[in-house]
Amino acid sequence: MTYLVDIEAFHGPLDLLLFLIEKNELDIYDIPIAFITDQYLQYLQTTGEFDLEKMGEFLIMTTYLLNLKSRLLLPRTNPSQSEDEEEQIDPREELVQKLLEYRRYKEAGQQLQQRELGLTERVYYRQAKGEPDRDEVLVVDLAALVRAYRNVMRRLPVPEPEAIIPEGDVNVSDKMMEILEILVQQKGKISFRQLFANISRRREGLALFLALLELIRLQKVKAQQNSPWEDIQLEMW
Amino acid sequence: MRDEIKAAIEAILFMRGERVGADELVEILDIPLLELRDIMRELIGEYYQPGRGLQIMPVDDGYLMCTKSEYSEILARSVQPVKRRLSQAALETLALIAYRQPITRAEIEKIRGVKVERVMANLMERGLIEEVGVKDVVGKPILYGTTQEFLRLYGLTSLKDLPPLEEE
Amino acid sequence: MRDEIKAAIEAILFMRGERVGADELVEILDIPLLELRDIMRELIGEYYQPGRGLQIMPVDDGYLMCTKSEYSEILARSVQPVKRRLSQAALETLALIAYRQPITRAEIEKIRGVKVERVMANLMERGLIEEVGVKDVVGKPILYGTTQEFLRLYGLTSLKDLPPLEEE
Repeated sequence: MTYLVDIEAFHGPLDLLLFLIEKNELDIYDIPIAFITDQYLQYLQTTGEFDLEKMGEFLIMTTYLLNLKSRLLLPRTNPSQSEDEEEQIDPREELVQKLLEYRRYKEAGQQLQQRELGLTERVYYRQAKGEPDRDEVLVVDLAALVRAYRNVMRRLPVPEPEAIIPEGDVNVSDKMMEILEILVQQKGKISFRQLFANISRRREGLALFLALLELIRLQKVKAQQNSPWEDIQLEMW
Repeated sequence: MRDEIKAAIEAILFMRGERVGADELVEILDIPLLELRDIMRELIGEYYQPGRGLQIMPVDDGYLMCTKSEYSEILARSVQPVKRRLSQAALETLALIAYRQPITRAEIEKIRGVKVERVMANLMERGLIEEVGVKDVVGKPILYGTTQEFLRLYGLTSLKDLPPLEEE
Repeated sequence: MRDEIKAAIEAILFMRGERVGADELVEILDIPLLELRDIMRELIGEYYQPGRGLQIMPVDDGYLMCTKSEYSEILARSVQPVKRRLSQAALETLALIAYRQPITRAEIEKIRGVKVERVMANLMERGLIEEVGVKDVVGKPILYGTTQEFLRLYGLTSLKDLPPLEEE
Protein backbone atom coordinates (compact mmCIF):
# COMPACT_ATOMS: atom_id res chain seq x y z
CA MET A 1 0.00 0.00 0.00
CA THR A 2 1.25 3.45 -0.72
CA TYR A 3 1.51 5.78 2.20
CA LEU A 4 2.19 9.45 2.18
CA VAL A 5 5.21 11.01 3.78
CA ASP A 6 4.94 14.53 5.05
CA ILE A 7 8.02 16.07 3.56
CA GLU A 8 7.25 19.34 5.29
CA ALA A 9 8.08 17.61 8.54
CA PHE A 10 11.68 17.55 7.41
CA HIS A 11 13.48 20.84 7.47
CA GLY A 12 15.25 20.32 4.23
CA PRO A 13 17.14 17.55 2.50
CA LEU A 14 19.84 17.27 5.16
CA ASP A 15 17.24 16.69 7.80
CA LEU A 16 15.66 13.92 5.74
CA LEU A 17 19.04 12.31 5.13
CA LEU A 18 19.87 12.40 8.83
CA PHE A 19 16.54 10.84 9.62
CA LEU A 20 17.19 8.00 7.16
CA ILE A 21 20.67 7.43 8.54
CA GLU A 22 19.36 7.23 12.08
CA LYS A 23 16.35 5.16 11.18
CA ASN A 24 18.54 2.58 9.47
CA GLU A 25 21.21 2.82 12.13
CA LEU A 26 23.90 3.63 9.61
CA ASP A 27 27.38 4.85 10.37
CA ILE A 28 27.46 8.49 9.36
CA TYR A 29 31.19 8.16 8.53
CA ASP A 30 30.57 5.24 6.20
CA ILE A 31 27.29 5.92 4.46
CA PRO A 32 26.23 3.29 1.94
CA ILE A 33 25.44 5.83 -0.75
CA ALA A 34 23.51 3.51 -3.07
CA PHE A 35 21.29 2.39 -0.24
CA ILE A 36 20.65 5.83 1.16
CA THR A 37 19.96 7.24 -2.30
CA ASP A 38 17.30 4.60 -2.91
CA GLN A 39 15.71 5.29 0.43
CA TYR A 40 15.79 8.99 -0.20
CA LEU A 41 14.15 8.63 -3.61
CA GLN A 42 11.53 6.34 -2.15
CA TYR A 43 10.65 8.98 0.38
CA LEU A 44 10.31 11.64 -2.25
CA GLN A 45 8.12 9.41 -4.37
CA THR A 46 5.72 8.70 -1.55
CA THR A 47 5.49 12.23 -0.36
CA GLY A 48 2.29 14.21 -0.12
CA GLU A 49 1.87 17.66 -1.61
CA PHE A 50 4.53 20.12 -0.75
CA ASP A 51 5.54 23.45 -2.04
CA LEU A 52 7.63 23.80 -5.08
CA GLU A 53 10.33 25.92 -3.56
CA LYS A 54 11.04 23.22 -1.03
CA MET A 55 10.93 20.49 -3.63
CA GLY A 56 13.71 22.24 -5.50
CA GLU A 57 15.99 21.82 -2.53
CA PHE A 58 15.17 18.13 -2.26
CA LEU A 59 15.73 17.59 -5.97
CA ILE A 60 19.11 19.24 -5.93
CA MET A 61 20.10 16.82 -3.21
CA THR A 62 18.77 13.95 -5.33
CA THR A 63 21.04 14.82 -8.21
CA TYR A 64 23.93 15.23 -5.83
CA LEU A 65 23.33 11.79 -4.36
CA LEU A 66 22.96 10.19 -7.78
CA ASN A 67 26.12 11.83 -8.90
CA LEU A 68 27.92 10.64 -5.81
CA LYS A 69 26.62 7.14 -6.34
CA SER A 70 27.88 7.03 -9.90
CA ARG A 71 31.27 8.39 -8.91
CA LEU A 72 31.59 5.63 -6.36
CA LEU A 73 30.55 2.99 -8.86
CA LEU A 74 32.79 4.05 -11.69
CA PRO A 75 36.36 2.82 -11.72
CA ARG A 76 38.95 5.58 -11.39
CA THR A 77 39.52 6.92 -14.86
CA ASN A 78 42.32 9.28 -14.22
CA PRO A 79 45.43 7.46 -15.50
CA SER A 80 47.80 10.09 -14.18
CA GLN A 81 47.14 8.94 -10.66
CA SER A 82 49.99 6.73 -9.60
CA GLU A 83 49.39 3.53 -7.72
CA ASP A 84 50.57 4.67 -4.36
CA GLU A 85 48.26 7.64 -4.35
CA GLU A 86 45.62 5.33 -3.04
CA GLU A 87 44.64 7.68 -0.26
CA GLN A 88 42.28 9.67 -2.33
CA ILE A 89 39.68 11.78 -0.68
CA ASP A 90 36.51 9.80 -0.20
CA PRO A 91 33.89 11.51 -2.41
CA ARG A 92 31.50 11.15 0.50
CA GLU A 93 33.68 13.26 2.74
CA GLU A 94 31.96 16.51 1.89
CA LEU A 95 28.51 15.11 2.47
CA VAL A 96 29.59 13.69 5.81
CA GLN A 97 30.93 17.07 6.87
CA LYS A 98 27.73 18.76 5.79
CA LEU A 99 25.62 16.31 7.72
CA LEU A 100 27.74 16.56 10.82
CA GLU A 101 27.65 20.30 10.79
CA TYR A 102 23.94 20.39 10.21
CA ARG A 103 23.37 17.88 12.99
CA ARG A 104 25.39 19.92 15.43
CA TYR A 105 23.15 22.96 15.01
CA LYS A 106 20.02 20.88 14.96
CA GLU A 107 21.00 19.54 18.36
CA ALA A 108 22.03 22.97 19.60
CA GLY A 109 18.55 24.19 18.63
CA GLN A 110 16.98 21.44 20.67
CA GLN A 111 19.17 22.33 23.61
CA LEU A 112 18.03 25.92 23.38
CA GLN A 113 14.46 24.75 23.56
CA GLN A 114 15.24 22.66 26.64
CA ARG A 115 16.68 25.73 28.27
CA GLU A 116 13.69 27.81 27.42
CA LEU A 117 11.43 25.26 29.04
CA GLY A 118 13.63 25.11 32.13
CA LEU A 119 14.49 21.44 31.54
CA THR A 120 18.18 22.30 31.69
CA GLU A 121 19.56 24.27 34.63
CA ARG A 122 19.46 27.90 33.74
CA VAL A 123 19.09 31.31 35.25
CA TYR A 124 16.11 33.56 34.79
CA TYR A 125 16.30 37.25 34.17
CA ARG A 126 13.82 39.56 35.70
CA GLN A 127 10.83 39.95 33.44
CA ALA A 128 10.88 43.70 33.32
CA LYS A 129 7.36 44.94 33.86
CA GLY A 130 6.07 48.13 35.36
CA GLU A 131 9.44 49.78 34.95
CA PRO A 132 9.73 53.45 35.56
CA ASP A 133 9.49 54.92 32.10
CA ARG A 134 12.77 54.75 30.32
CA ASP A 135 13.54 57.18 27.60
CA GLU A 136 13.34 55.55 24.28
CA VAL A 137 15.68 56.46 21.51
CA LEU A 138 14.75 55.23 18.09
CA VAL A 139 17.78 54.01 16.19
CA VAL A 140 17.27 54.26 12.47
CA ASP A 141 19.24 53.49 9.38
CA LEU A 142 18.35 54.87 5.97
CA ALA A 143 19.87 51.92 4.17
CA ALA A 144 17.65 49.56 6.16
CA LEU A 145 14.64 51.59 5.10
CA VAL A 146 15.55 51.29 1.44
CA ARG A 147 16.21 47.58 1.86
CA ALA A 148 12.84 47.16 3.49
CA TYR A 149 11.17 48.80 0.52
CA ARG A 150 12.98 46.56 -1.95
CA ASN A 151 11.97 43.57 0.15
CA VAL A 152 8.34 44.49 -0.06
CA MET A 153 8.54 44.98 -3.79
CA ARG A 154 10.33 41.74 -4.31
CA ARG A 155 7.69 39.87 -2.39
CA LEU A 156 4.81 41.29 -4.41
CA PRO A 157 2.51 38.39 -5.13
CA VAL A 158 2.81 36.93 -8.61
CA PRO A 159 -0.60 37.18 -10.29
CA GLU A 160 -2.49 33.89 -10.15
CA PRO A 161 -3.00 32.13 -13.48
CA GLU A 162 -6.36 32.91 -15.01
CA ALA A 163 -7.60 29.38 -15.23
CA ILE A 164 -6.52 26.19 -13.61
CA ILE A 165 -5.76 23.55 -16.14
CA PRO A 166 -6.80 20.11 -15.00
CA GLU A 167 -3.79 18.06 -14.14
CA GLY A 168 -3.43 15.56 -16.93
CA ASP A 169 -0.77 12.96 -16.56
CA VAL A 170 2.49 14.28 -17.78
CA ASN A 171 4.34 11.99 -20.07
CA VAL A 172 7.98 11.39 -19.34
CA SER A 173 8.91 10.77 -22.97
CA ASP A 174 7.24 14.05 -23.98
CA LYS A 175 9.35 15.72 -21.37
CA MET A 176 12.48 14.08 -22.78
CA MET A 177 11.70 15.58 -26.16
CA GLU A 178 11.03 18.90 -24.52
CA ILE A 179 14.38 18.91 -22.76
CA LEU A 180 16.20 18.12 -25.99
CA GLU A 181 14.32 20.90 -27.77
CA ILE A 182 15.15 23.38 -25.05
CA LEU A 183 18.77 22.34 -25.20
CA VAL A 184 18.84 22.91 -28.95
CA GLN A 185 17.29 26.35 -28.51
CA GLN A 186 19.81 27.16 -25.81
CA LYS A 187 22.72 26.14 -28.03
CA GLY A 188 23.14 22.84 -26.26
CA LYS A 189 23.56 24.16 -22.72
CA ILE A 190 21.29 24.99 -19.81
CA SER A 191 21.60 24.96 -16.04
CA PHE A 192 19.52 22.64 -13.90
CA ARG A 193 17.80 25.52 -12.17
CA GLN A 194 16.96 27.28 -15.42
CA LEU A 195 15.44 24.10 -16.76
CA PHE A 196 13.13 23.86 -13.75
CA ALA A 197 12.51 27.58 -13.47
CA ASN A 198 9.09 27.62 -15.11
CA ILE A 199 7.72 24.44 -13.62
CA SER A 200 4.57 25.23 -11.73
CA ARG A 201 3.16 21.83 -10.90
CA ARG A 202 4.63 19.06 -8.84
CA ARG A 203 3.81 16.23 -11.22
CA GLU A 204 5.27 18.15 -14.09
CA GLY A 205 8.41 18.76 -12.07
CA LEU A 206 8.78 15.10 -11.27
CA ALA A 207 8.18 14.08 -14.89
CA LEU A 208 10.76 16.57 -16.07
CA PHE A 209 13.19 15.29 -13.51
CA LEU A 210 12.66 11.65 -14.43
CA ALA A 211 13.02 12.59 -18.10
CA LEU A 212 16.31 14.26 -17.33
CA LEU A 213 17.60 11.22 -15.45
CA GLU A 214 16.63 9.02 -18.37
CA LEU A 215 18.42 11.27 -20.85
CA ILE A 216 21.50 11.17 -18.68
CA ARG A 217 21.31 7.40 -18.52
CA LEU A 218 20.96 7.20 -22.31
CA GLN A 219 23.96 9.52 -22.59
CA LYS A 220 22.07 12.09 -24.58
CA VAL A 221 22.63 14.67 -21.90
CA LYS A 222 25.61 15.21 -19.72
CA ALA A 223 25.27 16.71 -16.26
CA GLN A 224 28.19 18.40 -14.65
CA GLN A 225 28.60 20.05 -11.32
CA ASN A 226 31.82 21.91 -10.70
CA SER A 227 31.54 21.76 -6.96
CA PRO A 228 29.00 20.20 -4.66
CA TRP A 229 25.88 22.29 -3.95
CA GLU A 230 26.47 24.38 -7.03
CA ASP A 231 23.97 24.61 -9.85
CA ILE A 232 24.35 21.70 -12.24
CA GLN A 233 25.18 22.40 -15.88
CA LEU A 234 23.36 20.29 -18.44
CA GLU A 235 24.87 19.79 -21.87
CA MET A 236 24.13 17.76 -24.97
CA TRP A 237 26.59 15.01 -25.68
CA MET B 1 14.05 23.10 53.89
CA ARG B 2 12.69 26.43 55.03
CA ASP B 3 15.75 28.07 53.49
CA GLU B 4 15.01 26.33 50.23
CA ILE B 5 11.46 27.61 50.18
CA LYS B 6 12.57 31.12 50.99
CA ALA B 7 15.12 31.02 48.20
CA ALA B 8 12.52 29.74 45.76
CA ILE B 9 10.08 32.49 46.71
CA GLU B 10 12.79 35.07 46.24
CA ALA B 11 13.58 33.68 42.80
CA ILE B 12 9.94 33.58 41.74
CA LEU B 13 9.16 37.12 42.89
CA PHE B 14 12.30 38.40 41.22
CA MET B 15 11.71 36.67 37.93
CA ARG B 16 8.09 37.68 37.65
CA GLY B 17 8.74 41.30 38.49
CA GLU B 18 5.07 41.83 39.30
CA ARG B 19 2.63 40.85 42.02
CA VAL B 20 2.40 37.09 42.46
CA GLY B 21 -0.73 35.86 44.22
CA ALA B 22 -0.44 33.94 47.50
CA ASP B 23 -2.63 31.23 45.98
CA GLU B 24 -0.23 30.87 43.09
CA LEU B 25 2.81 30.64 45.36
CA VAL B 26 1.08 28.00 47.46
CA GLU B 27 0.46 25.97 44.34
CA ILE B 28 3.94 26.31 42.86
CA LEU B 29 5.67 25.53 46.17
CA ASP B 30 3.16 22.95 47.31
CA ILE B 31 2.99 24.23 50.89
CA PRO B 32 0.00 25.20 53.08
CA LEU B 33 -1.10 28.83 52.97
CA LEU B 34 -0.41 29.30 56.67
CA GLU B 35 3.17 28.21 56.22
CA LEU B 36 3.56 30.57 53.27
CA ARG B 37 2.29 33.52 55.30
CA ASP B 38 4.67 32.66 58.10
CA ILE B 39 7.64 32.41 55.77
CA MET B 40 6.69 35.62 54.00
CA ARG B 41 6.60 37.51 57.29
CA GLU B 42 10.12 36.36 57.97
CA LEU B 43 11.33 37.11 54.46
CA ILE B 44 9.83 40.60 54.46
CA GLY B 45 11.64 41.25 57.75
CA GLU B 46 14.96 40.14 56.31
CA TYR B 47 14.62 42.48 53.37
CA TYR B 48 13.88 45.27 55.77
CA GLN B 49 17.51 45.29 56.94
CA PRO B 50 19.77 48.20 55.97
CA GLY B 51 22.13 47.16 53.23
CA ARG B 52 19.20 45.83 51.22
CA GLY B 53 17.94 47.94 48.33
CA LEU B 54 14.95 45.75 47.62
CA GLN B 55 11.77 45.07 49.50
CA ILE B 56 8.95 42.58 49.38
CA MET B 57 5.51 44.13 49.77
CA PRO B 58 2.21 42.40 50.50
CA VAL B 59 -0.18 43.54 47.79
CA ASP B 60 -3.75 42.36 47.34
CA ASP B 61 -3.24 39.00 48.96
CA GLY B 62 -0.08 38.51 46.98
CA TYR B 63 3.49 39.73 47.07
CA LEU B 64 5.59 42.04 44.99
CA MET B 65 9.35 42.52 44.94
CA CYS B 66 10.47 46.05 44.17
CA THR B 67 13.15 48.58 45.03
CA LYS B 68 13.00 50.57 48.26
CA SER B 69 11.78 54.09 47.72
CA GLU B 70 14.92 55.60 49.33
CA TYR B 71 16.81 54.69 46.18
CA SER B 72 14.57 56.36 43.65
CA GLU B 73 16.95 59.24 43.14
CA ILE B 74 19.94 57.06 42.42
CA LEU B 75 17.80 54.83 40.25
CA ALA B 76 16.64 57.77 38.22
CA ARG B 77 20.30 58.51 37.52
CA SER B 78 20.86 55.00 36.29
CA VAL B 79 18.04 55.00 33.81
CA GLN B 80 19.61 54.63 30.42
CA PRO B 81 17.68 55.59 27.36
CA VAL B 82 16.66 52.39 25.65
CA LYS B 83 17.73 52.09 22.08
CA ARG B 84 14.98 50.69 20.01
CA ARG B 85 14.78 49.70 16.42
CA LEU B 86 11.68 49.49 14.31
CA SER B 87 10.48 45.95 13.72
CA GLN B 88 10.80 44.60 10.22
CA ALA B 89 7.05 44.96 9.73
CA ALA B 90 7.12 48.57 10.86
CA LEU B 91 10.15 49.30 8.71
CA GLU B 92 8.56 47.87 5.59
CA THR B 93 5.36 49.77 6.16
CA LEU B 94 7.23 52.99 6.80
CA ALA B 95 9.31 52.48 3.65
CA LEU B 96 6.19 51.96 1.60
CA ILE B 97 4.61 55.11 2.97
CA ALA B 98 7.80 57.10 2.45
CA TYR B 99 8.18 56.13 -1.20
CA ARG B 100 4.55 55.92 -2.19
CA GLN B 101 2.94 58.74 -0.24
CA PRO B 102 0.18 59.74 -0.11
CA ILE B 103 -1.14 56.23 0.28
CA THR B 104 -4.15 54.61 1.95
CA ARG B 105 -4.05 51.79 4.43
CA ALA B 106 -5.88 49.49 2.03
CA GLU B 107 -3.23 50.12 -0.62
CA ILE B 108 -0.48 49.27 1.83
CA GLU B 109 -2.24 46.10 2.90
CA LYS B 110 -2.68 45.08 -0.69
CA ILE B 111 1.04 45.39 -1.36
CA ARG B 112 2.26 43.90 1.91
CA GLY B 113 -0.37 41.20 1.97
CA VAL B 114 -0.98 41.59 5.71
CA LYS B 115 -3.02 43.80 8.02
CA VAL B 116 -1.06 46.86 9.06
CA GLU B 117 -3.46 48.56 11.45
CA ARG B 118 -1.39 47.97 14.56
CA VAL B 119 1.91 48.71 12.86
CA MET B 120 0.53 51.99 11.54
CA ALA B 121 -0.84 52.96 14.94
CA ASN B 122 2.65 52.42 16.29
CA LEU B 123 4.25 54.55 13.57
CA MET B 124 1.70 57.28 14.27
CA GLU B 125 2.41 57.14 17.97
CA ARG B 126 6.07 57.63 17.27
CA GLY B 127 5.21 60.57 15.12
CA LEU B 128 6.74 59.11 11.97
CA ILE B 129 3.60 59.15 9.85
CA GLU B 130 0.41 61.21 9.81
CA GLU B 131 -2.87 61.65 8.02
CA VAL B 132 -2.43 63.97 5.06
CA GLY B 133 -5.91 63.97 3.51
CA VAL B 134 -8.51 61.68 2.03
CA LYS B 135 -8.52 59.89 -1.28
CA ASP B 136 -11.24 60.98 -3.67
CA VAL B 137 -12.80 57.56 -4.16
CA VAL B 138 -15.79 55.76 -2.63
CA GLY B 139 -15.51 55.63 1.15
CA LYS B 140 -13.03 58.51 1.19
CA PRO B 141 -10.19 56.50 2.73
CA ILE B 142 -7.54 58.38 4.67
CA LEU B 143 -4.24 59.08 2.97
CA TYR B 144 -1.02 58.81 4.94
CA GLY B 145 2.37 60.39 4.57
CA THR B 146 5.58 60.79 6.53
CA THR B 147 6.18 63.61 8.99
CA GLN B 148 8.79 66.23 9.67
CA GLU B 149 9.95 64.00 12.52
CA PHE B 150 10.58 61.23 9.98
CA LEU B 151 12.86 63.52 7.97
CA ARG B 152 14.68 64.68 11.07
CA LEU B 153 15.23 61.16 12.36
CA TYR B 154 16.59 59.89 9.07
CA GLY B 155 18.61 63.02 8.49
CA LEU B 156 16.81 64.00 5.30
CA THR B 157 16.26 67.60 4.37
CA SER B 158 13.25 66.76 2.25
CA LEU B 159 11.52 63.78 0.69
CA LYS B 160 13.49 64.39 -2.50
CA ASP B 161 16.47 63.32 -0.44
CA LEU B 162 15.24 59.74 -0.19
CA PRO B 163 17.73 57.48 -1.96
CA PRO B 164 16.51 56.73 -5.48
CA LEU B 165 15.43 53.17 -6.15
CA GLU B 166 17.06 51.61 -9.13
CA GLU B 167 14.48 50.37 -11.54
CA GLU B 168 14.32 46.63 -11.63
CA MET C 1 27.79 54.17 54.10
CA ARG C 2 28.97 50.93 52.68
CA ASP C 3 25.56 49.45 53.45
CA GLU C 4 23.99 52.30 51.54
CA ILE C 5 26.12 51.65 48.49
CA LYS C 6 25.38 47.95 48.61
CA ALA C 7 21.68 48.61 48.83
CA ALA C 8 21.88 51.03 45.92
CA ILE C 9 23.74 48.48 43.78
CA GLU C 10 21.14 45.88 44.59
CA ALA C 11 18.37 48.27 43.59
CA ILE C 12 20.11 49.22 40.34
CA LEU C 13 20.81 45.66 39.28
CA PHE C 14 17.25 44.67 40.11
CA MET C 15 15.68 47.51 38.25
CA ARG C 16 17.75 47.12 35.14
CA GLY C 17 17.20 43.39 34.89
CA GLU C 18 20.19 42.95 32.61
CA ARG C 19 23.97 43.29 32.75
CA VAL C 20 25.11 46.68 34.05
CA GLY C 21 28.70 47.65 33.24
CA ALA C 22 31.17 48.25 36.05
CA ASP C 23 32.00 51.61 34.47
CA GLU C 24 28.38 52.59 34.59
CA LEU C 25 28.02 51.64 38.26
CA VAL C 26 31.13 53.62 39.12
CA GLU C 27 29.62 56.65 37.46
CA ILE C 28 26.18 56.35 39.00
CA LEU C 29 27.50 55.72 42.51
CA ASP C 30 30.41 58.07 42.20
CA ILE C 31 32.92 55.70 43.83
CA PRO C 32 36.34 54.48 42.64
CA LEU C 33 36.42 51.30 40.58
CA LEU C 34 38.54 49.54 43.17
CA GLU C 35 35.99 50.19 45.84
CA LEU C 36 33.21 48.96 43.59
CA ARG C 37 35.05 45.71 42.94
CA ASP C 38 35.59 45.25 46.64
CA ILE C 39 31.95 45.85 47.47
CA MET C 40 30.82 43.59 44.65
CA ARG C 41 32.95 40.76 45.98
CA GLU C 42 31.25 41.09 49.31
CA LEU C 43 27.78 41.41 47.83
CA ILE C 44 28.25 38.40 45.59
CA GLY C 45 29.32 36.44 48.64
CA GLU C 46 26.22 37.45 50.58
CA TYR C 47 23.98 36.30 47.79
CA TYR C 48 25.84 33.04 47.76
CA GLN C 49 24.25 32.07 51.12
CA PRO C 50 21.62 29.35 51.23
CA GLY C 51 18.20 30.83 51.64
CA ARG C 52 18.89 33.17 48.73
CA GLY C 53 17.34 32.36 45.38
CA LEU C 54 19.11 35.12 43.50
CA GLN C 55 22.71 35.61 42.50
CA ILE C 56 24.87 38.39 41.20
CA MET C 57 27.19 37.29 38.45
CA PRO C 58 30.20 39.09 37.04
CA VAL C 59 29.61 39.20 33.28
CA ASP C 60 31.89 40.85 30.74
CA ASP C 61 33.23 43.42 33.18
CA GLY C 62 29.80 44.14 34.50
CA TYR C 63 27.27 42.52 36.78
CA LEU C 64 23.98 40.76 36.25
CA MET C 65 21.35 39.90 38.84
CA CYS C 66 19.51 36.71 38.00
CA THR C 67 18.08 33.62 39.67
CA LYS C 68 20.28 30.78 40.86
CA SER C 69 20.23 27.90 38.44
CA GLU C 70 19.20 25.42 41.16
CA TYR C 71 15.75 26.89 40.96
CA SER C 72 15.22 26.46 37.24
CA GLU C 73 12.78 23.64 37.71
CA ILE C 74 10.51 25.46 40.10
CA LEU C 75 10.76 28.64 38.06
CA ALA C 76 9.86 26.85 34.87
CA ARG C 77 6.62 25.97 36.63
CA SER C 78 5.93 29.59 37.47
CA VAL C 79 6.79 31.13 34.12
CA GLN C 80 3.84 32.91 32.62
CA PRO C 81 2.58 31.22 29.50
CA VAL C 82 4.93 32.22 26.71
CA LYS C 83 4.05 33.29 23.24
CA ARG C 84 4.02 30.76 20.49
CA ARG C 85 6.89 28.29 20.61
CA LEU C 86 9.57 28.57 17.97
CA SER C 87 9.36 25.99 15.21
CA GLN C 88 12.12 23.45 14.88
CA ALA C 89 13.35 25.22 11.75
CA ALA C 90 13.48 28.53 13.61
CA LEU C 91 15.38 26.95 16.49
CA GLU C 92 17.99 25.47 14.15
CA THR C 93 18.49 28.81 12.47
CA LEU C 94 18.65 30.64 15.78
CA ALA C 95 21.22 28.17 17.12
CA LEU C 96 23.33 28.67 14.02
CA ILE C 97 23.24 32.43 14.39
CA ALA C 98 23.98 32.21 18.11
CA TYR C 99 27.08 30.09 17.66
CA ARG C 100 28.41 31.54 14.43
CA GLN C 101 27.60 35.22 14.75
CA PRO C 102 28.10 37.46 12.96
CA ILE C 103 26.84 35.45 10.01
CA THR C 104 25.12 36.21 6.70
CA ARG C 105 21.93 34.67 5.44
CA ALA C 106 23.72 32.95 2.58
CA GLU C 107 26.09 31.29 5.03
CA ILE C 108 23.18 29.99 7.07
CA GLU C 109 21.44 28.67 3.98
CA LYS C 110 24.58 26.88 2.93
CA ILE C 111 24.77 25.01 6.21
CA ARG C 112 21.08 24.29 6.60
CA GLY C 113 20.57 23.45 2.94
CA VAL C 114 17.31 25.38 2.75
CA LYS C 115 16.07 28.94 2.29
CA VAL C 116 15.72 30.76 5.61
CA GLU C 117 14.30 34.13 4.62
CA ARG C 118 10.90 33.63 6.23
CA VAL C 119 12.29 31.99 9.35
CA MET C 120 14.71 34.86 9.85
CA ALA C 121 12.00 37.48 9.41
CA ASN C 122 10.15 35.70 12.18
CA LEU C 123 13.18 35.66 14.49
CA MET C 124 13.68 39.38 13.84
CA GLU C 125 10.06 40.10 14.57
CA ARG C 126 10.46 38.44 17.94
CA GLY C 127 13.54 40.49 18.65
CA LEU C 128 15.80 37.45 19.00
CA ILE C 129 18.18 38.41 16.21
CA GLU C 130 19.21 41.68 14.63
CA GLU C 131 21.37 43.12 11.90
CA VAL C 132 24.81 43.78 13.29
CA GLY C 133 26.65 45.08 10.24
CA VAL C 134 27.63 44.12 6.73
CA LYS C 135 30.25 41.68 5.60
CA ASP C 136 33.13 43.17 3.74
CA VAL C 137 32.77 41.11 0.57
CA VAL C 138 31.14 41.68 -2.80
CA GLY C 139 27.48 42.63 -2.41
CA LYS C 140 27.99 43.70 1.21
CA PRO C 141 25.62 41.10 2.64
CA ILE C 142 24.03 41.84 6.01
CA LEU C 143 25.49 40.17 9.07
CA TYR C 144 23.18 38.94 11.78
CA GLY C 145 23.65 38.32 15.49
CA THR C 146 21.57 37.55 18.55
CA THR C 147 20.09 40.17 20.88
CA GLN C 148 19.83 40.79 24.62
CA GLU C 149 16.31 39.38 24.39
CA PHE C 150 17.82 36.13 23.15
CA LEU C 151 20.03 35.86 26.27
CA ARG C 152 17.07 36.63 28.46
CA LEU C 153 14.77 34.08 26.87
CA TYR C 154 17.27 31.26 27.14
CA GLY C 155 18.63 32.25 30.53
CA LEU C 156 22.18 32.86 29.33
CA THR C 157 24.21 35.44 31.18
CA SER C 158 26.34 36.10 28.09
CA LEU C 159 27.21 34.46 24.80
CA LYS C 160 30.13 32.76 26.53
CA ASP C 161 27.50 30.85 28.45
CA LEU C 162 26.32 28.97 25.38
CA PRO C 163 26.89 25.27 25.96
CA PRO C 164 29.81 24.02 23.88
CA LEU C 165 28.83 22.40 20.60
CA GLU C 166 29.14 18.70 20.40
CA GLU C 167 32.50 17.88 18.81
CA GLU C 168 32.67 15.65 15.79
